[in-house]
Amino acid sequence: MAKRILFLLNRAPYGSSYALEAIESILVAGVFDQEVSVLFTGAGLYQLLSEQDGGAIGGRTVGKMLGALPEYGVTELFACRPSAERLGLTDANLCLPVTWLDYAEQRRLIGRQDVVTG
Amino acid sequence: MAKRILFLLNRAPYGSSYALEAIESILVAGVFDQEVSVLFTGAGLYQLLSEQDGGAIGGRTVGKMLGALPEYGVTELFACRPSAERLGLTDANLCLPVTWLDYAEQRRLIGRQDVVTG
Amino acid sequence: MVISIAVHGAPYASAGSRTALRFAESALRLGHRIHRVFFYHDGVLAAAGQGVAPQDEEDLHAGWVRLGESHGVELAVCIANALKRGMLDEAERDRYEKDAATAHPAFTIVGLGQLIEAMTAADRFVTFAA
Amino acid sequence: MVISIAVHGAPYASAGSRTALRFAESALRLGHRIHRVFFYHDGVLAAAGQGVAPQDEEDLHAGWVRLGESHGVELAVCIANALKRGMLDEAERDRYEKDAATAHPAFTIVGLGQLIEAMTAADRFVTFAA
Amino acid sequence: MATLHLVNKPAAWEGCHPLLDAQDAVLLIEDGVYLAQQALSGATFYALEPDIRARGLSQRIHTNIRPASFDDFVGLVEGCQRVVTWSA
Amino acid sequence: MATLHLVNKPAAWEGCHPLLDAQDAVLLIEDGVYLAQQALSGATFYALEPDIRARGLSQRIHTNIRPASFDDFVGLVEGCQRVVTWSA
Repeated sequence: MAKRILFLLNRAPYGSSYALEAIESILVAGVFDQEVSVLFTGAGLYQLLSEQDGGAIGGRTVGKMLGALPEYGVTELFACRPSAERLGLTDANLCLPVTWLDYAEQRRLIGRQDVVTG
Repeated sequence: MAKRILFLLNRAPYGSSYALEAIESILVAGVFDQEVSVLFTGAGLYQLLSEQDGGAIGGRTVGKMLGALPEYGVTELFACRPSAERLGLTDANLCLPVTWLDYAEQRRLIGRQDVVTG
Repeated sequence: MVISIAVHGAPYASAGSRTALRFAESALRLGHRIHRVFFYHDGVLAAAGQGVAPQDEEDLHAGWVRLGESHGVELAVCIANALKRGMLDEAERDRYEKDAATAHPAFTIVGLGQLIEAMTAADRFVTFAA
Repeated sequence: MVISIAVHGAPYASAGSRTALRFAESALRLGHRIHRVFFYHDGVLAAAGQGVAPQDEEDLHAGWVRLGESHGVELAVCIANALKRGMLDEAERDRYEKDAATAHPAFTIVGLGQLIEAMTAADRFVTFAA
Repeated sequence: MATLHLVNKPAAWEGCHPLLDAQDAVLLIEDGVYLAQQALSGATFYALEPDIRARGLSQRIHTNIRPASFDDFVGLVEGCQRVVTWSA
Repeated sequence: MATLHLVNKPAAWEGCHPLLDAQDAVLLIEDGVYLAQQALSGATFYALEPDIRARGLSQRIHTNIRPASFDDFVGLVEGCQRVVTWSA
């Protein structure tokens, strides 16, 4: 029985390994045939910025890892529109296409889930 | 040659062990006969709240540890007045007497130091 | 109710590991079942078997070991997060030719599939953040 | 210039340990002297000798060991913070009758007095926060 | 109750607040209990009692926020459909 | 330069900003470099270049903030009287 699992990503990508490790768990959730979706919000939107280069600080590139999500069957990528406006980010700045949600839509997204985690 | 060392404490006391461990280092600095002062600012002011009871969550009481500072020769205790106003704290809420500083006074305090750390 | 728990923060640096332990103890006392506690990110450091807790503070590691040994709760440590932080059981110690196992044997080192299984097999999944 | 450095954050959970290492390498290259690197709070976890770094990420622990062994930089780990987090050298392993030393021998486990001495003996003291 | 929100530090409130549904509950834990010094709106609010006592906040909790024990915490988890954890 | 301030995350700016002296320098490092997307005032501002590049911010840095290498970082430490580290 597949569960609806939402990963809520609200951390910037390189200040800690949280983002990178969270993405590793999302890839596995995709492999395990769950109904996975991802919501980028707050500083988590910075994970989607294009032209990242983790090699500049000796690590992997978070944006590139996110690019693998569709191959793993994770195609429901949502992002918080009010957060993007606050941070001055638009589709043109991002390395992946996302579906923008306002707060009411995010509330409905959460209301459909069996599990929400980070 | 004694150095002027300022400890800048800006973290709440129980969400992590940072406050407790920082205080341990301040006590040692006092023993080593340095010119030590402490500045509580932001959420660090919560370290001074009276009626703390670390035992409620299985640990030591940060306010009580701070009470030992004078015995260790650390008597220069300063606190950020604008932070206190923002948090709704006054002398009556605190377990230790502190000298309140506005921003200009804090800038001068920093300007007198050889070392500032947290 | 069947509950799975994720612990993301290190003992000491985060209050989350202690909060999670207290929550798990209450849940068991109230008759619920803990399917698995999954330690992720710095949470894996709860397994550190060589730690010496300060005398005037609760020994959190010992609390987790007790939960595992006395109540049969599965304490699962993410292998990828554990290896890079130096948490090894005997099998990983041998595989990587290190001197010592550092994780207490009450904890089992597992793959990320067990995190997803922890979600699907439980009625509630509760994450304790760093 | 003589510099002392404090590292407060864990490898992985904090970027500070890597920033501190790069800063120290630059300072040495520019002809400055590093009096001591003092690992405090979760910073002590940089000493973890059993860690296995991911293949596609820099091995930060190895970088610190290299700084200590090739450049003679003192890598000092706070004993109180280390013990509770399971970082032990051979002496502490014996004292507390644990199975294994977990700190790499390039790191020395010291008292807090060495933190204060690191401040007084250097021209600059730079703290890398978690 | 639809969703139980866990808030473990004041900075996490910013992300949590806009996503509250009127049927939701919020449990303030750890440093999140500092938020309980003010009136909060948008859901039903609880604050973890041991965390309140440790921090010396017992006399400072706003009347619209209910103290909760760990047993209450378990009850809230049982009574909700999912748990969302907020951290900064 | 009197004091060099290190800012390693956006939330640390709130504590740092009111204590800046006009003769001070601020070096934004790690997640602190996200702050460099806007004009900042009160001191001379630098941002650590490898941290900018890692995060994909090279084209987004405000013109009043100068990129700094690790060698520049060492030079800033040498040129100041003390270093103050801000974290949230």
